[in-house]
Amino acid sequence: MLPASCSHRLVTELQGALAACQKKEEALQQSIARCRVLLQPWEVPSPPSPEPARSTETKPAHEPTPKELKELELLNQALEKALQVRKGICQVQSSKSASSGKTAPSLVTAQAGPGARPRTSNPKACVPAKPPPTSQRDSGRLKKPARASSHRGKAPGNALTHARQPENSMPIEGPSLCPLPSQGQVPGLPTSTPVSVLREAGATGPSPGPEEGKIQPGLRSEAFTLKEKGTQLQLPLFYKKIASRNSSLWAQVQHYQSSADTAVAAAKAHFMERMKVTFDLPGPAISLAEIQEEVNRLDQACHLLTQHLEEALDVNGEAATASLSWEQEYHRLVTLEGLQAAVERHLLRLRELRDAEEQWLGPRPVESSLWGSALCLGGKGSSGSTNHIVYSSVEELQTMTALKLRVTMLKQQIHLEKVLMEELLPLVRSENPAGPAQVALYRAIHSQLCEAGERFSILVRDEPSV
Amino acid sequence: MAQSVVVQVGQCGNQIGRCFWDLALREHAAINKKGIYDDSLKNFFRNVDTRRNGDGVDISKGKIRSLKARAVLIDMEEGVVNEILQGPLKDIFDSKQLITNVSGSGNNWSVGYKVFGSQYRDQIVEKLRQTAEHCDCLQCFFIIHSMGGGTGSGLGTFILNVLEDEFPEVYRFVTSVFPSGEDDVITSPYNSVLAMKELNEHADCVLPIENESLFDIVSRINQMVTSGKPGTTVKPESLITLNEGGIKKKLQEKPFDTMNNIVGNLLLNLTSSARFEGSLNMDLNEITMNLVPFPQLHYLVSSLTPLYTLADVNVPPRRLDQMFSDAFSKDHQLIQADPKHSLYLACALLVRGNVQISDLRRNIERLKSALHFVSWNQEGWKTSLCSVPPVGHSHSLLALANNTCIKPTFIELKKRFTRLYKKKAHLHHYLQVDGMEESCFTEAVSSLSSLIESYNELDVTKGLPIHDPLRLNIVI
Amino acid sequence: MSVVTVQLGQCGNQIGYEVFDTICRDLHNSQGFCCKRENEVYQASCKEHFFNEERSGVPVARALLIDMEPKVISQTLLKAARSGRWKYGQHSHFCQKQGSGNNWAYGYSVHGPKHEESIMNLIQKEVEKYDSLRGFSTIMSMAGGTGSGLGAFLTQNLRDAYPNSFIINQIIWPYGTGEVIVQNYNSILTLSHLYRSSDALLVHENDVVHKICAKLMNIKQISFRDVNQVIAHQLGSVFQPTYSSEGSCQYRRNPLGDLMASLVPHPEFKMLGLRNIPQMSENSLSYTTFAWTGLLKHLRQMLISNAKMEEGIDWQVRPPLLGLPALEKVPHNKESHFNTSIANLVILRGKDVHSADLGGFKDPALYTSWLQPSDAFSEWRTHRAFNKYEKSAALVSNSQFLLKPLDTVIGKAWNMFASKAYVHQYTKFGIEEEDFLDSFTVLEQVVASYCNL
Amino acid sequence: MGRLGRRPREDLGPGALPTAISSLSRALRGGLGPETFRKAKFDLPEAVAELWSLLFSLLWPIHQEGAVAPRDPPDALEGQIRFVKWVLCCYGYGRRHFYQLSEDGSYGSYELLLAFSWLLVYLSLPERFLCLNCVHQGDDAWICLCKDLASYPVSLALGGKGRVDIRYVQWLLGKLRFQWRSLYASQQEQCTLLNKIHLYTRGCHPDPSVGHLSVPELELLRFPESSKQLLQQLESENSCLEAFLEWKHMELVYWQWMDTVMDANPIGIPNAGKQDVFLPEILQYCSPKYITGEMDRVQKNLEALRQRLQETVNQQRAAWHTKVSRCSRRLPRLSELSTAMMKEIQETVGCELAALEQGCEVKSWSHRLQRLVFREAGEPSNSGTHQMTKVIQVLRREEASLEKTFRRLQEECQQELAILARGLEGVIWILPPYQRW
Repeated sequence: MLPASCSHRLVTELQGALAACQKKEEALQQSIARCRVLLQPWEVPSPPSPEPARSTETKPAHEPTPKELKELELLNQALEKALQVRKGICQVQSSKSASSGKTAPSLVTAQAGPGARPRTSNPKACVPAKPPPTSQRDSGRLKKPARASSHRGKAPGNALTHARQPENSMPIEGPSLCPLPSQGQVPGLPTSTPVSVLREAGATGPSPGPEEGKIQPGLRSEAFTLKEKGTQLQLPLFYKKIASRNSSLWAQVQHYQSSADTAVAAAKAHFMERMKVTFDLPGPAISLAEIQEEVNRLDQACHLLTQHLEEALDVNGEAATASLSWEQEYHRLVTLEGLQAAVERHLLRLRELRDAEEQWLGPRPVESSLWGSALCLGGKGSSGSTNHIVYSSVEELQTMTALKLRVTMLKQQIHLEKVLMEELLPLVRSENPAGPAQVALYRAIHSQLCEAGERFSILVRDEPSV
Repeated sequence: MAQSVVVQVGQCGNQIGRCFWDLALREHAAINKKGIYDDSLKNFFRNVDTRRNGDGVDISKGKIRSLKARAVLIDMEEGVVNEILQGPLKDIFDSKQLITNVSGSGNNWSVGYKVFGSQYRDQIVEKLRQTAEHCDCLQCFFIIHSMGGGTGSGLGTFILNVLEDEFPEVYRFVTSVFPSGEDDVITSPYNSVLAMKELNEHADCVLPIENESLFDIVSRINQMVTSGKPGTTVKPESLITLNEGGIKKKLQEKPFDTMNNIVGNLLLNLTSSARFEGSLNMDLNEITMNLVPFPQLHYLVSSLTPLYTLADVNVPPRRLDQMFSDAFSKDHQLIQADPKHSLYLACALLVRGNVQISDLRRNIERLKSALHFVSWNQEGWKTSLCSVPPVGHSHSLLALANNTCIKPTFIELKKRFTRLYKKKAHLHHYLQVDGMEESCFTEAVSSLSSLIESYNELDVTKGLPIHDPLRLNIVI
Repeated sequence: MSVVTVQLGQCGNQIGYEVFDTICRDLHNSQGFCCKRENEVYQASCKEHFFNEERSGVPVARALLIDMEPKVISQTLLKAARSGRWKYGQHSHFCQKQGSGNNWAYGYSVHGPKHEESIMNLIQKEVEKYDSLRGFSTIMSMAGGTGSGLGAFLTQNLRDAYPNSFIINQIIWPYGTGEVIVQNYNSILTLSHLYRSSDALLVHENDVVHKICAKLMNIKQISFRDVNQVIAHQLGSVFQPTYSSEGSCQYRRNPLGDLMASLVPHPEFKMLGLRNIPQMSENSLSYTTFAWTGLLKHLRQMLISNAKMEEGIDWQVRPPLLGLPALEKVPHNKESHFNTSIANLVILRGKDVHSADLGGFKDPALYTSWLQPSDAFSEWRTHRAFNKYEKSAALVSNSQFLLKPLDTVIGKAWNMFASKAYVHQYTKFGIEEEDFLDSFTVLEQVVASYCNL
Repeated sequence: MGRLGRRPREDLGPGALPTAISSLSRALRGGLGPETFRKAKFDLPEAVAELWSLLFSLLWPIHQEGAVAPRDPPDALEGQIRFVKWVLCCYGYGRRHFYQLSEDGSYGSYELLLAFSWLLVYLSLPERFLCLNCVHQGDDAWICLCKDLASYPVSLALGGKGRVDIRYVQWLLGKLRFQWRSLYASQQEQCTLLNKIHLYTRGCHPDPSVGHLSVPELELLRFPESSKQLLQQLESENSCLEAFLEWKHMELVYWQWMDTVMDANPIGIPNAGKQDVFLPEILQYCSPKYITGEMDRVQKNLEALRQRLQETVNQQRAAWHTKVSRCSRRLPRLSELSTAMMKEIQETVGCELAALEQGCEVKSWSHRLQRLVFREAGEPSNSGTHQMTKVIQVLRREEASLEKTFRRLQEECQQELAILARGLEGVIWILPPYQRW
């Protein structure tokens, strides 16, 4: 049996780590489940409820501003570009669908727009996606689109489906640039069926089954997979609009962050200063959180410096030192001196941190570690800009995630190793290795500390067993 | 699937070989009804398209065209080989597989080994090579010879050496016919002892056979057949009774063929589990692995049951159990030995036919109390279940025993050798052959002695209380 | 999600076939005793675990067949294809012409390195077919040469190549006598090597299963097929889908990982035994009804008295009273009937499964002193009945179940080793006496550790 | 793109403060009006409860971000107050008076206003809040590692005396190892699936720099009904962002006002003398023991490094001097040439070292949310994107260095235990055979 305090600390640490993994795993499982659902055949879903989204009801309606229209135009340009890209990617597919589309209109369906109706489909199967006039209030925001959508049956013609330009010419007014299914509907109220969001919208087919959750057997054949038809999907306009607004807002937020307003900064500094002076904030200059973070940073730095030192010394190998040019010699010297200076700086900083820490705590030792890990929130001023990270193959993505996990694991492992060392080594040091309990402890500790708990050593008596 | 090559040397070897090939063909004919060249056939036979030039091209799949035995026939006289070539088996051999001479070895081991050995070495290697090249995975050489004569004994063991040099990876199983007490060849003790040394050193596994035992078995079969108990008749189709012209009345007339058939059957059953499917396969390499605990102790006493099938099949389970009991009786061993009352080092049961693991286990449980096993191998059983029964039987059993009961044979051999050697009788016939020295004799006999000594050492442990050696002592 | 089954050697291939066949028959079994919808989800989950869907509609087993001689593999492939229900992948087998001859060393040191690349490529190709790889389940006997030697070699390679995968080895423990003479050598070499590279060894004892065939299944002439079918049934009862958690109707996504996390985290305790209840011939099945209370009472007694089957349970065995001072070291040869567990997993399938009370398995007295039942006991359930049993329970146990057989095998091998018998067969292929000694020490330690629970 | 709210500052009229406060409040999704702030300025108790719960609602999610097993937020005000105090304490907010506020929330609105404003600066509260509540439209990739497996202590009910056997520790560690593996497999699976989705929807995204759809976007299409939520969230985020921009625009007013607030100082007392009223109690949650240990370790390492550098620098200096004197004898004009060269070298080294100091360069952007974008090799990619290869490089380096650290620790233990092992008499110690895994 381990001593109580040791037991408590070790078990707490390990249980904590386990719970963290568990949580992460659950999150992953959820996200996997989501992906899997998407990769399964898309069956024709229920028609949308005629009720508009509540949230949008509360939004004040307003006319589209000229700026909005301009944004849309920009958006459309972007779409055009996207199309160019796509052209390259799925030439085969689009040409295939273009040729087959006419003869065998299969996948495409009812237009979800008000009263939109597939022109050649079986009327029984055709279910109007949404009663046209429901949402006067909601459509406020997009009045024009609403109007535009009254071009019945026009929707399938998509400005961007180059392969199948519809016979209808596009209305000139704004949003009709993207005559998507849900024109005339409020943002936040997607009513299009997956089938109808397929790009190849010119042809017709049976529309969604009438009841939620029930998929008519006859319509089963409509199921398609992303693999087959994924490239023909198209995001609804209202979404695109909101999203583009969102990204432009974020860009502005970014901008604010990068360009510091000096006046505000000064005012803030002034405030902090006054807090400190007037209100005599006696707390230490550095918070515990910061100390922890700084210590970690110093640890990291020490590591890097060591590495750099080794690289510097190892450039040509020790043996080749004699043959170094004077430039190389000098380079090395300057490097070493630089490193030296850096180390001094770090040591100084560490001293400061120690002082700060003492201020904080006094001599009182406290148990349990909350701060072991919770510290990313200390990283101030992070921003939510939607940067992109580009990968070019699934292997690359997998390697990255695997490495990431590995690094995290190693950190956790190192942390645990340190804790185990702190707690366990004193136990074997202190007592005489006599009793079997002690030997068992010794063996277990060896396995834990030297073999990462994966393997175990064996102790055999010098004489055979009787 | 792996292949085997039969090397039959000398008169005896070729006679047995002839029976073996005949039986092998019949067995496959009975099982392979479609005439397709399959993996099991491939084991002993090549399928050759003879319409092509000369040697023909091997066909690996499809219809059987023309089967060629994977065999090399060697004799320093022509008689038997010529007989074979003129007999019904002539199609499966061709001249490229033969090495013959007309002079014979004069019952002299050293003539076979030293004279013909060096004279024919290249030719032998060449023939073996050719045969081996037709195999995509050569696993085993079966050498069939006798110990008492000159060619089989001398050249046979010489070939054993050659095989070890040239094909170190390929197993060497030797079927050796040991001379009986009243052998008509006077020098047979010399030949046998000299050959024994070679077997000791170069064989992976030796299946000793004694003509006397075979003869006794044949006599019993005869008795059985002629006794004509009401309702009991030997089925004419059974393998033992079957040979080229095989019908039962010939039993008395041609005992040798029947005897050789038994040996042929031994080889067939030995390889059956490797050739045919079953729920517990046994490859040839498993035989040595399981039955040879120490390199030199590789002499396996074999028994074959049932030897004949009776027409009335009334009590199958009892007959099944009888088959197992018989396999351990003295009367069914192919060499004069009594395994039941000696010490077993290991034992293998190769079962064919509709026998299941539970039958096997029941019989092992039943029999094992009556048997003595060496202390460190109390459960020294190796088993196999081949689902294809031999022709004419519903099931069969080949028992292979590594048992100290072989020791008397060796002692007897040594005794007869010593009797001759003390008088230096006939020694000069040997010593005049190039490369033969007296030391050859002394070394051979001491090799035999040490073999006997090994068996002695094991024998003394028989019946002693078993003490388990001390185990490792783990601290915690 | 996906686990690759690797069937090794004659035994592994024969059992592997039965496992897939059993699973497939269970899939198509109309007597699921649950509603249609539930059955569909179960089937989907099962298919996802064990099969790749092929265009032809015939599911393809996620399995690789490996043997060093061709007979068994060609038979197995043929049998599966003939069943019409399922088949093996077209290129998912590897065989050679010549077996390992019951020689562990030959499988491990000759066949292993020689075919390493081909086999690992084959595995790689199979793995690439899946969206994710959870682990490997190898089926192998430890008596022979290919299953045991090549199996040990391959397991090590799998561990190196897929360090993040779970590896479970289904070990077929040979009959105490009568299969292979060198089986004890092969066994200790196999076990000790697997102890280094595998995560769990799920042991199936031939002797035990044979008895089940005789006593419970009422089979007169027991064939290997009968034995294998029982093993397959047991395996199916563990690895067929179960709900991921109490009250959930989602099926478990990572049964192998979950099983390991609940049973074998400690590196010295990796031996798992398997018991199931009820087990009977199909004829008697239709005349019998079961109650969960009865089944679980029996199963629990089977656990604590180390009974191999429902018949002949020793009801006298009781768990020790808690609170008694832990004995310093109970020698295993001492008559101590009570079987101490490290951890147990009970899997319940069938009707009214949620009413089944597993309280009896949560008694701290059942477990080693250093684990609480909350850590040591897990349960999996599903409404869907398995293999025509209206109700059935399986128990996977990391306990002293295997202590005795293991000790016996070590003892016999040690006896043989003391006389150096057969050792030359191994040194011929590079397995030296030290290797034997290493294996002995590892396993003696395992025995000691299991004794000292 | 047009920029909202970039109006000249003169707009800020007398009504500016309430507008500023209300936009701040909207940006923080809090329902607080300017009135509350005004009350707080005068330390009126009516504002207390509102402010506590505002602080709580802001700090709780930040705190939960790195936490395991989301704990239920305390319902009672008292619990919330304790929590807020604790968090502030950890951030180093040092005003004693704040901690002395009673936990029934009956007074202290002025204190709370100060604390709130302090957090605004210290934590960049609005920005952080926006990031935290960021709506995910893309398949997000965090390269940031800090939150990945951050563990929080789990409250334990250890049975009996609370002592455990070392084998239980081994058991738990083994379990953790298995969990890591499960995580690995799940991650790999997720990557495969994501990639499939990206591959199958190439060309569908309106933004050409993205190209393909993400999971949330696809869900929007697949489940129009349930995906309304996403749109609502986006809309609400948009209004938050708008409010934030508005706030940013008028922030100055707020700080100017705060100046007056501080002038007012209705409480009067600076800090009461009693230092330890609250702190120790709060600090139970922190682990200075761990930090101290860490500091010791880092110090040890740094000092060792300094020692080593000292020696090598001396050597190097000597070596260089000899070389220079030798060279200058042969090439008298060297010194002129070399001054320029030396300068160049100094600069290069300076850059190198600077780069080193920033070592975790990736980290600066790694904490941010990144949209995962698939682009086959060879396809052009926009600027402003980060390449996975670069991330992989950095991670590899980190992995290697961590592995080294880990091995070093293990060796340390090995040595110590080996010494102890010599004390075991009559026992042969057999180490596990070497294996790669």
